[in-house]
Amino acid sequence: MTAALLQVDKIEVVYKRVITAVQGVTLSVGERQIVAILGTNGAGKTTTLRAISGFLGIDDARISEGSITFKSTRIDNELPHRITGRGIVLVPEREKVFPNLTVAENLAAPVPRAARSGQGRRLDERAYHFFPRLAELRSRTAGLLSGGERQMLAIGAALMCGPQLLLVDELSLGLAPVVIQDLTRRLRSIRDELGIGILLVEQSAAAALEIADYAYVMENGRVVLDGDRERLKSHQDVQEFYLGQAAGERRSYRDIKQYRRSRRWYG
Amino acid sequence: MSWSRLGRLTLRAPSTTSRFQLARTIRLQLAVNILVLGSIYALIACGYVLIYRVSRVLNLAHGELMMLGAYLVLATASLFNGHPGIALAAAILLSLLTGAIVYIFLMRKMTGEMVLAAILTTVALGILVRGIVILIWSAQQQYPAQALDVSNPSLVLFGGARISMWSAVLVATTIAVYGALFIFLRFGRWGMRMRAAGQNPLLAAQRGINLHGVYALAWSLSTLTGALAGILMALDSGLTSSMPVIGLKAFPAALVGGLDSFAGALVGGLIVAGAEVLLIYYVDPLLSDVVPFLALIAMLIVRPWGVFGTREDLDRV
Amino acid sequence: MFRPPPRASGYLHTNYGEDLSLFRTRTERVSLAIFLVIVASFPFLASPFALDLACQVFLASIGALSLMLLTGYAGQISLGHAGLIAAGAFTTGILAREIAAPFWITLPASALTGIVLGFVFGLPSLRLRGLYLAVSTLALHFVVIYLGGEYETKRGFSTGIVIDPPSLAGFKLGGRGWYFVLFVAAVASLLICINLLRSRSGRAWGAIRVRETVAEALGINVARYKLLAFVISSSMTSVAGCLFAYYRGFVSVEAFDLFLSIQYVAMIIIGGIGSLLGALLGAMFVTVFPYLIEALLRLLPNAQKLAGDIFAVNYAAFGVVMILFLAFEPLGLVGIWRRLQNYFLLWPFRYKPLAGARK
Amino acid sequence: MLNRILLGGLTACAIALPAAAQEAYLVGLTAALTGPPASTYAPAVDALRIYIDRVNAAGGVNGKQIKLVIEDDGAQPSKAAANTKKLITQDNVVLMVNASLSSTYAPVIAESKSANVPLLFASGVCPQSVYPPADPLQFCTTGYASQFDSRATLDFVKATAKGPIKMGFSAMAIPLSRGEMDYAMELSKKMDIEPIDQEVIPPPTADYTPFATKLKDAGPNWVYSWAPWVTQVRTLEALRKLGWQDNYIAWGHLEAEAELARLKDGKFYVINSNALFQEKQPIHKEIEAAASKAGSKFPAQTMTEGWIGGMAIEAALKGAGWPADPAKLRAAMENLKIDTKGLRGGPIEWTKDNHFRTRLYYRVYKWDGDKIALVQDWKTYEVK
Repeated sequence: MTAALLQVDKIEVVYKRVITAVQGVTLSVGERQIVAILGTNGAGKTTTLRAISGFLGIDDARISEGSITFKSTRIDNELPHRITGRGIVLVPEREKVFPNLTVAENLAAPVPRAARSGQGRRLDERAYHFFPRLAELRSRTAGLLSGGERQMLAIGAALMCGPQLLLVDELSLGLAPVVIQDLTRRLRSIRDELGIGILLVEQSAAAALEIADYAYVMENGRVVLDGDRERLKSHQDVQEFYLGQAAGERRSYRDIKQYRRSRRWYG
Repeated sequence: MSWSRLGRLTLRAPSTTSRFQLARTIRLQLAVNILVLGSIYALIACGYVLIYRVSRVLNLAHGELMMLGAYLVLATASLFNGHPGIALAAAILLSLLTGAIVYIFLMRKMTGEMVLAAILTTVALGILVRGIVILIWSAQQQYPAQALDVSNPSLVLFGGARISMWSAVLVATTIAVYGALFIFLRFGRWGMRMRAAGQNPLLAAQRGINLHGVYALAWSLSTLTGALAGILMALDSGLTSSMPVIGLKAFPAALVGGLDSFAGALVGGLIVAGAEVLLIYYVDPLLSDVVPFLALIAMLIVRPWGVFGTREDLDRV
Repeated sequence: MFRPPPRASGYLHTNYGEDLSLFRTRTERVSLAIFLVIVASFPFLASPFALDLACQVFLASIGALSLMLLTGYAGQISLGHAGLIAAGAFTTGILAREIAAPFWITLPASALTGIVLGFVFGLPSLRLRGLYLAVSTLALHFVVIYLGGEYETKRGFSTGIVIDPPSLAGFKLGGRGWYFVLFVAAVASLLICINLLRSRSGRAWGAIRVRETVAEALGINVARYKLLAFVISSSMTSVAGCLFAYYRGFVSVEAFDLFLSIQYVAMIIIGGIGSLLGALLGAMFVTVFPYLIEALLRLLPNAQKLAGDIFAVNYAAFGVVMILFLAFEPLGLVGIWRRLQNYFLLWPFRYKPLAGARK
Repeated sequence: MLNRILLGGLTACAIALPAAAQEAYLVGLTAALTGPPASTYAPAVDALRIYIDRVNAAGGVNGKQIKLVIEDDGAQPSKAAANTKKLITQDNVVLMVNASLSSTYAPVIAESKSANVPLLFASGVCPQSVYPPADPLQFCTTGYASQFDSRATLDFVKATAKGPIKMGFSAMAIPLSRGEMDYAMELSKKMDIEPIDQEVIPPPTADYTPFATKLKDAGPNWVYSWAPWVTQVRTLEALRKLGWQDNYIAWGHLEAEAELARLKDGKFYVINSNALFQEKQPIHKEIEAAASKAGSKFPAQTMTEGWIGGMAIEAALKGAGWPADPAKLRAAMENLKIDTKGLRGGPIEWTKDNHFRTRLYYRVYKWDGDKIALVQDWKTYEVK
């Protein structure tokens, strides 16, 4: 295991002091490592990501137990803009760009961590380097961009903050498969060139497992399975429930209705 | 109606100036009046827009903060009595500080609250500021121009129209303020961050923008522009403790233009001022009190989000 | 919604009559009896000034209840309350002066004006919400005041219209008479509000306040209920205006300035948004507070010499108190009162009830 | 200045003064100490208070102290009514004094009439009901009176102006000022002065130039304004800024003396019923000394109205003897002669049915070179 960049152990998130959304989640992201969190809707993926990036306060939620340490400093329940200052940057699921600002302004707005060390100028080139398409759209207002371009701009703007750990929420939401392929490839090249850790939250396991070194599967707020890419790919349940390859030949609807395979996670 | 009035005037005009020339002077003078009143309303309105645009809070204490800026000139004038320049700069700096203090100690607590509570807090702040001003400077008519011993000569513009020096300075200041704001918001980094925070506070925080910093900046800029308006009006025509009501009259100008756009505030100011000046001249002076609000009602029915305001704001409010 | 006061468990009802009654438990009936005794004996014990203050509190509570109905329950922010009171007062003044109408004509007439103005004030609410609606009611307030001022100058009442107190078969209303008339009026408007909130329109308003789009989806005719809220609240307010005109004996445009609207909004906020008890507590607090501050400051030894300043301090103190309530006690006086009740209700058990449950 | 900041910090003062002597004349005063019109009423109340303190220091009236109970009504009629009811019923004052906006007159009159306590108007404009045939309970010492002032002003203009007079009028949009300007326009027609334009200016105006433009374009060679001081002086300044250099005449409120010195405008006439302080009469020095001793934050020049009010109260209480009840006080006030010691053109005399004064005295001042010059000495008008 490379030195843990981010270590989350047994955190529990409670909404409005009553509803427990996530319980006992433990995960870690190493330097230059891409980690994926897989899970269906409501599995607690986004809550975990919000817990890490500090954006729980807005909907009256709190980390009630456990701790999150980033490079050996505890950051749970800390102010969001201060967490970003440390180098953890979130690419949110929806509303990921400032619609009325142009692409150039979207890239100029973030507060780069590096700005404190004065290499603001170089960051601009970085975004355009990874996403040349953005350079052409420089003066267009972000609201008019296509889905893929918005995602690129969102990741570019996140890079502007000079992150050490990039949290990407639902990269593939509403995008065509070919666009997802292209984005995941760029993510890997970002990781290789900049040497930053990436925590990817995904519903389409296929895209995630393409580039993830390590992955966790979450259901109902708990981590039910984790392992490196090969282990998950070969795991029968992951294949059936997440990758959609049905075991053996096609079966008629009636058979499936009677007998529903129970998941043997804890094997 | 207006023709007969114009006709009656020209008949009695002194014979030396031709009829055509006098009518031109009147029209020029009306234009100058509209320009001066328009820039007063626009300068005040941009204070409302600055705060509303970023933090969706309508600052009903803007009139009182404007007045506080003018009274601060009295205080600084006695401190630096000799050089008015430093006294004015000190007063402007103080009001900048007041804006930040007001946000940090009062409005920051109210960010999560509902719209009505936030508006009422600003109203309570207005009452508090008015009480303190009357307490320290009494409700007497004061003259900052006399305190700074600067004169206010009347300048003759081309075509015989006249404008007082401080009104001219006020028009110039308004243009300068709007220019500076345009550049700051368009190109300045912090300006972009203010626009970003205004559109989507959550995403702005995720991009590392310290929202409290942006809101404090918006409040201090707003009290700065408010103080400028207050000081220049006080230098032009004296200062009483009933100046906040003028702040309230400038509010329709901000709303007619659209509460979250500066171009709107500028245009709104000119529209309301134009309507007021022309109505005073051609119809009935008494209407000038109600005109801003009639324009407001008309605009609210036709285009509630104002001339330049963004529509989606309406639903989110 | 209209929450009945908290009470211990174990009170079961067998028929609808019992279920609908307002005072079900014995303790509530006893406390009501005690309250009525106090109210009935107050005018005979209190000094005339306290009597006048009590009448002002009753007048203010009618206005506060109607504003609570509109803003607290139906969620329509209105800054034009003073305009509505002015409308009621001017209708009474004009009718009493022009055609010397007795009170049983002016009262329904001002209610009618309230209904018409409520409709006009309510129309913008169909298109606008929140802040923009508040501004449209503010604009209408200025228009009503402008019309009142015009009437006053055109008819030459430069120092206000003087009207003599209402008389029914020769019996003139004296100091104590007013106390009971206004008390009955306040109780009547309280009952109207309670029953409205327990009815279908009350529930519809609650839905509109929380989320209009969902209310629409549930089949509530949002436009109708919004206008209904405006109309009922405005007619109650202008009746309060009519009583105000009779009680004061005169009507002048300076009495209904913007500060009066702000005072009414302060009443429902300080009292506690969303509860009728809040409106009553708020009305009492905001009416008595200036005199309280004056009495307090008069204790300062050299009060007389600083006479001119005390009143500026009074003005500033009102601002400070409003800020304190808004910032530190968003639930207002009712929040404090509910906490007190909970404390005594659960007295032996130290444990605080689940915070989420009692919002 | 420090004293104000001290109070602003709301620190409690150290020792409590001994309570006033039990036996004292109780006089109630409701005044507009806050709110927009405070600048014209607060100095008068301060003067009244200083005068009464001075009388008390010198042994009071008939050996008894005068206790002045001041209530602020912020020019709000409803607050004025509540104050009056409190003063009459709780403090059971023998004399009510009103120093507030004319809009508070109706409720104060109603309350004091129901308790039939005499009511003195000390710095607000005198209501119609004090002119003959006067209301038995109402008295007035204020310098200015509607209709009489316009007659005196137009007489003066007629006397001094050479050639035809085209007169503009400027009023504030409050019923009182507009009513007076309408009366003045009617009166000027009878005196073959041509009234050409009347500007009615709403109080909260950001810029007076639009009104002044309209007034200037009407081409008057005289402008007469009878309104609160802020409207009068702002209209003049706006007219001067527009290059109109003709004569402007306005009523001399208590701010007049300081403003004449500030404006230094050769054609700005001020008609007044109070003598200005620059004449240095003995009474003026007396007022200045008292004001500085009391540490009042208002200049002594603004204290004439309040001082005359104090004189009237002292004279009335002296006439009523001890113990004084409202009825005895009213009887004493009905044929009272108050010597104004030079503050006014002559004494204020009240008779059974004239509670205003039998004779009115008007003076006109103007800035001349380096000092305020007296243009027309006391001119008397009978009040019928």
